Amino acid sequence: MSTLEVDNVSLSFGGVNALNAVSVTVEAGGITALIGPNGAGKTSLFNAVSGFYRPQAGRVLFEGRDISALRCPQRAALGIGRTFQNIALFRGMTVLDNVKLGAHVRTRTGLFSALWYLGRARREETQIREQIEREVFDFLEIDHIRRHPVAALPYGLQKRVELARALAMRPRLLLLDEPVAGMNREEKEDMARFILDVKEQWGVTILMVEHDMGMVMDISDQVYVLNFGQVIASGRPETVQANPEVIEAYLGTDDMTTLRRRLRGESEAA
Amino acid sequence: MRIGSPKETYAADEALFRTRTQWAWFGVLLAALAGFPFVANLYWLYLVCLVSINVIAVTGLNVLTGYTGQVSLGQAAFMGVGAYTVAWLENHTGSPFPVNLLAGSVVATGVGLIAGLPSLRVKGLYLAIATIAASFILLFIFKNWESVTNGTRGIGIEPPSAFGVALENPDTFYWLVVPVTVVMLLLASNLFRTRIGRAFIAIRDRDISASVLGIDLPRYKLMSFGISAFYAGMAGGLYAYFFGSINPESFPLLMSIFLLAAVIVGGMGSMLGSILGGIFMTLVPELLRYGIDFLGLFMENASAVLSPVRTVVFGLLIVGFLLFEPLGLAEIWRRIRRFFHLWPFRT
Amino acid sequence: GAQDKEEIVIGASVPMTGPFAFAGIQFNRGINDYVEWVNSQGGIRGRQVRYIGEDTGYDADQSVAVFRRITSSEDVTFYFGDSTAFQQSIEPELERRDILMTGASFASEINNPEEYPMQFLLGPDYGEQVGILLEYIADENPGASVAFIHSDTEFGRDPIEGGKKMAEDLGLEVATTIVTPPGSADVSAAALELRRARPDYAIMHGYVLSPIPAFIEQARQMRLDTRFMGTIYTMEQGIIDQMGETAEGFLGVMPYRYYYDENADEAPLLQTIREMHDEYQATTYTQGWVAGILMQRIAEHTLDAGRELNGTNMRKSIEEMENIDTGGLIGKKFSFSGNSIPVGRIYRADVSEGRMVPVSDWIELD
Amino acid sequence: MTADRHILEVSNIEVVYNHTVQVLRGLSLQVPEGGIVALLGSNGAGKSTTLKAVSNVLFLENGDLTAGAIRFDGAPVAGRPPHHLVRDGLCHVMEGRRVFEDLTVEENLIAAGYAASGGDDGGGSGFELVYEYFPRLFERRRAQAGYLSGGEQQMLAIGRALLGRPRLMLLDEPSLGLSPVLVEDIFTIIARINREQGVAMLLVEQNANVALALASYGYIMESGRVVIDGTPDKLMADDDVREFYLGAAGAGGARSYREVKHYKRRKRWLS
Amino acid sequence: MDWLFLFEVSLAGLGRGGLYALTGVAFVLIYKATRVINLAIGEMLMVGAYLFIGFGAGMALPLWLAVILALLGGALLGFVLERTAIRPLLGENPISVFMVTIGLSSVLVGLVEIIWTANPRSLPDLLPRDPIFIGDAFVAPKTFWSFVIAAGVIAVFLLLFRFWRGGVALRATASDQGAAYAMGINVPAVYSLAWALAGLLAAGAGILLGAISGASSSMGVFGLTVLVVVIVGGLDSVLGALLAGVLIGWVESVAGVYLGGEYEQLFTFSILLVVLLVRPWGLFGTREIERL
Ligand SMILES: Nc1ncnc2c1ncn2[C@@H]1O[C@H](COP(=O)(O)OP(=O)(O)OP(=O)(O)O)[C@@H](O)[C@H]1O
Ligand SMILES: Nc1ncnc2c1ncn2[C@@H]1O[C@H](COP(=O)(O)OP(=O)(O)OP(=O)(O)O)[C@@H](O)[C@H]1O
Ligand SMILES: [Mg+2]
Ligand SMILES: [Mg+2]
Repeated sequence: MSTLEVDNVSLSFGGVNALNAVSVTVEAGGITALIGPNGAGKTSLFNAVSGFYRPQAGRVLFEGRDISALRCPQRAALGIGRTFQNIALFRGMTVLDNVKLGAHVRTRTGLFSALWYLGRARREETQIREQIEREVFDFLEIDHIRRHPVAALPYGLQKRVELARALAMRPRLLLLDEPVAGMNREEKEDMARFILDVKEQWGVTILMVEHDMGMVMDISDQVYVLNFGQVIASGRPETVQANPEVIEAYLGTDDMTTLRRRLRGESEAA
Repeated sequence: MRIGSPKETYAADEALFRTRTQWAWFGVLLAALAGFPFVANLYWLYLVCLVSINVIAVTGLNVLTGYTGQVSLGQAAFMGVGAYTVAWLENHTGSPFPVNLLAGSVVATGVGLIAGLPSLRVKGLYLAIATIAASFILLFIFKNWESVTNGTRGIGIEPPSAFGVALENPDTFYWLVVPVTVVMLLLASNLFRTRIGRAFIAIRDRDISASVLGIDLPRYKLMSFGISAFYAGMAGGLYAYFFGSINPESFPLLMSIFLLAAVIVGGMGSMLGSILGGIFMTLVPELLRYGIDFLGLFMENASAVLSPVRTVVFGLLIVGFLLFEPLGLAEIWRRIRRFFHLWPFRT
Repeated sequence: GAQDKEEIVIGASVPMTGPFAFAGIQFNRGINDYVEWVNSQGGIRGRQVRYIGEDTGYDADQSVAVFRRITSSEDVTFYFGDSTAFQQSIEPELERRDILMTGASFASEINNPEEYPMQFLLGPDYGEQVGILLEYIADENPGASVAFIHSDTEFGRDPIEGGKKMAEDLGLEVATTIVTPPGSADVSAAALELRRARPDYAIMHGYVLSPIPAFIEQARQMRLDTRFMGTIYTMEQGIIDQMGETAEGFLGVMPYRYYYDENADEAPLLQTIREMHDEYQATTYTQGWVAGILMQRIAEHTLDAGRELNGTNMRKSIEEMENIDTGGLIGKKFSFSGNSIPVGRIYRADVSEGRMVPVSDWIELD
Repeated sequence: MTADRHILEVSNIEVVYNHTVQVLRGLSLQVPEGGIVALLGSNGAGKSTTLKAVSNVLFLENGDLTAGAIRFDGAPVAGRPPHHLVRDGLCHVMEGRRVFEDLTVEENLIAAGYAASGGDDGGGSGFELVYEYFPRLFERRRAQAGYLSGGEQQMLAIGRALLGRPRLMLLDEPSLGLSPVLVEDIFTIIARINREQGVAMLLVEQNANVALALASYGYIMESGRVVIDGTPDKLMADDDVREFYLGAAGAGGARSYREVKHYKRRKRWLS
Repeated sequence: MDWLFLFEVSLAGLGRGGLYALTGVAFVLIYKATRVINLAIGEMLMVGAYLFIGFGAGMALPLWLAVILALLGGALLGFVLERTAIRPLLGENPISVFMVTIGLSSVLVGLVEIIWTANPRSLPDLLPRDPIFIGDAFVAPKTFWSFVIAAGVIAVFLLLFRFWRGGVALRATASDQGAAYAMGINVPAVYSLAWALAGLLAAGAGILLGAISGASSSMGVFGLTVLVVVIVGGLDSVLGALLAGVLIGWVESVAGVYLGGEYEQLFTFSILLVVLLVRPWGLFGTREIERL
């Protein structure tokens, strides 16, 4: 069964049609990549899935259930976790608290218990702390920075903390918005490894927006291409990569030699 | 975080006081608070009581403004709600004071929840002004709902009594207000060890992403307003008992500004900040008075001539502290501690 | 004996900053000068007087703080309070400490010996002030119409209900009641309302200066011949200095003699004041003196009766005393009625002379 | 490109944030007149800090230049307020695009033109050039910049800088978050600007392949200092650069992201 | 219904609104350029009134000269406040800056009490006093003239922001200071200019307000209603300040006359709540951009 089904979703802002009858199916247990030119509507689609945007038309189904009417927190509670294109960590908190925040949807402590820090509050807090330490910090290798304020961390680590926070939700579907943007090759490789591990060890379904084609080709099982709010191609990475429309709208030459020549100004015409 | 104090368990690492030293300091503080009435005169006890009441109100406001990021200028009016409730109960039902105080806080909470509704739509300064609106409406009610509030004339309240002792002077009232304050502070500190407190901070830092991560914004924003108003109600109830009479002008907008100033000067999003801010804003005017007394030794009629100077200095102190450390007294305190911690090594 | 040497301490919460500072500073000076004078006269029955006044910024919390501070380090006999709110809330404390208080407030609420046994007022309460004005009106122009203009504060609202009732009893017509919010910037709209009502008299209460000039000026421009009247704190000489022409004919009630009173020979203390200062002194300054001299009279009566000097005994004195003489500062000898001194006189602003001139005799309400 | 004149000379600078965190530790580099120099380095190495030091905006983030000297066009930048530097031809396209979100695209350009001309309203003429380089901006000129897509914002940021008629442009990660085709476009335009206007560029970029293709010289920095520098050819031949920046496995082509998971490397940047 | 009376009351309301609008524009100017919520605006206004008293009555200068000097004094005050207290906080938490302006207001009140004492004062007569009639309707002359002046000044500012490119630079600075610096905008100059202009406007409003209702050290509370005005109009909109100022002035007057003065503020704040619920960013304010 597919984990996520976006069914004919349309979304517009004033005059801008960010999404135009988009349908995307994300198969359980795989990595689906969503690519497309800037402004094609990828982030908007994520927002429509996580409930931040309300599409004007269409449905969103999660594990077979229509969640179109649910609000963001309810969708999160169902197990839709995500990271953000522009890092959205809580800058006033430490790494640990940021990650604990991810576990919010899994806990139930009420106000009264929290004020006295007795009963459920104490139990749950200790429990999620242990889980986070064991499952998330060790895994993502960020245990040494748990007490750092996130604002002071280098960009790459911040991205990793974001991933950690999403994992602390124990999501069933993970939406990753440009997880390796702004990283150098080495860091990208680390991130790729984490993503693959998350998929395999945690059995999480992943939908990912990414502009690094090398990474998309290497790790995704399925690719959707958006352009001007419409799906223009989908399928196995290799098929999509060969699609002329995709090359035209998105990929470009993707050939270092040609590019190099162009940059050096030897072939103006291109 | 202290260097070189390995934790045994994660539970221990989650504790409110993580090290033995911290526990020791807490003990010393409690002992000092318990011993204070035996050494201080009524004036100082009076000030401590006043500081305590303010600290409760400031703590509540800090939960809302400092931790949840919802700027409110309605705290004094919520105090008024608590105070009027206590006064009414005291004069009409004669119920015992703990019941009245709780009832006052609960009623204030209810009003706070309603006043918090605009926060679901508006943010930042817009919200602050909306809370001013709420506070004006409350003041209007205090002034004009004669049958309950006795209008502008105000109401008198008999002092509470416990175990047959009337808590009418600061030396006795101290034993009511200080423990209540300590408990209220502990409760608030606890809150920020749990998911609810984290949700508040997340809302402050970036509410929309918090929402996507599963935090129900309306629920937590209102909860924060409610808690803050609860604290205000408690402070207001104690205020009513402490001063023995209230009228609509006891809770002016200026007082809300004063409380907000205490939060900011103390340090937003810091319990220590609430305490330091409450102390600072309450005591500085008093200390300035001493300063003028002192100058009075050298100049005739100092108090008349220098009183406006006091206003200037008070303003300058707020400006100066914030220029020097925009994060407030709590941050200055942290810096001092860090300095002694690392001393004599310079980083 | 030893008792003779004991000082008498007067404490005071005075608003030397904030919206009421214009008066507070003068109270403070007045009491100070009074104390200097009384000590130079040998004190009260041989006991020296000491005065400690501190600024409150006209904030009731601060007033209480000052009260606590002064009373915790000094053995205070008298206290001077700065506002109704403070004077109300401190009453139980006064009873506990047996301190007698007077102050800046003329609230009707406090004019109630049952509820406020430890306080007395330095003149007629606001209701009585309005009463004096209404009596004057009824006398001068029976059946005239009156408008009440007051600020929406505790201070402003105080005498209005009672005033309306009294006006009816006196056969006066209440033309309208206009409320202005505190600190209101522009009262043009309210002035239009006044024009619509066209009253013969308008009693303005709860203001210091603004918005009185604006009302009068616009009434002139609208060709109304309403006569404007004020109560104690608006009757300061400043109203002539600040308003100029516009002040002409402004009427109001004042329980004390002005600095330039014509009959100073009837008022030895006024002469003392004039000797101390050769420039004009505000009525709020005189009020400070009145506070001092009344405390003195009460203390003397109490000591003369052989009682200890405490609040309870002084309360008794207040009830017993008759023909109290304030050295002429209040123009008439009187006894307390309840907690207040129901004596006042109507003055009119005379701009050409630059001063307030009396238009009535000293009126005592009964 | 071996121009003997350097438009930018950075020598041995050290930068400290908040009086406590030292970020640059004696960094030196030069940009020749009209040349393109790439500055590479891992996250947190201090690349952006270097650019901020050059354009004198460190103070905004409580940073201080504690040692070393920076000379732009022969004269030290120390003590020159940023707007003077801009008028003298130094433009900084900051990390994260930093468009004026509340303003429309055109207003962004107006503001930039106004600023660059020092307030005497020279703008207008420069707009055509910007719109010529970035036709997409012309289409969206009435849109609020805050709602532009990432790529459009990046174009706007570069376009804004162009209005200053710069002689040296500091570009901080211009390709961040751009689609492959746009990366090519942007870099092609950067190359064009460089060629047609003779603007020198100091380019901070994570996409090492493209950066080295464009640049005539490259610096690689780690924790606040330069570790290797040289011509692109020299750098691309370096094993570490190939391993950590180009993702090349051994001598052959690019390594697959799938393979890396099987071997865990030493994390140099975690202590 | 007495239509003439309503008309007169409405005119009075507009007059009052003019002053709200003028002070509101001063506030908006600062916000537009620096994103500072200046709670000391009421006290800056007060200082303007007192400076005028100082020059006009104290030093007995000709009134036109006193006005000019008071305006310049207001500008200088704005300039100095920005330099000493606001600029060092650039980039800090806006709430801290907001608090600093509250501290400043306390300083200004104290200074005024030290220099001019706490006695309420009237201002030297500045505005014409001949009654004005519009048709049959009476308008208080001071109110009328102050409205005319306020409207004129605001019109100038509206035009300025419409046609002057520097206005865009001002908004750019507010939007992202760091980027503005890097763009070559002289940020400190923009800040100084905005505060000095605002100081000047506030001083002007203070002189007008003082002419109508006298000066006292507590006249700064006027700033509170102005706050409501700018929120209703939108914090960064000059036009919004104008319309909201007039609207609030009108509502206050009508409510005050027909229901009683105690209802004035109740109505203002109720309008405020309604506007905030319908348009959380005010009638003409810019909506904050929120994206994920
Ligand atoms: N809240 C909004 N209001 C108005 N327009 C919006 C809003 N959010 C997105 N848009 C517009 O919708 C379009 C799609 O934006 P979106 O952020 O989804 O693009 P994207 O595919 O994620 O691009 P990128 O790769 O640059 O991140 C853009 O043209 C953008 O300007
Ligand atoms: N304002 C600041 N205060 C304190 N530390 C800072 C500040 N800005 C940057 N740093 C620290 O300085 C170091 C270098 O930052 P810088 O932004 O220059 O790195 P960078 O090389 O540009 O990295 P990236 O690839 O993430 O952009 C980082 O460790 C960062 O945490
Ligand atoms: Mg996107
Ligand atoms: Mg960087």
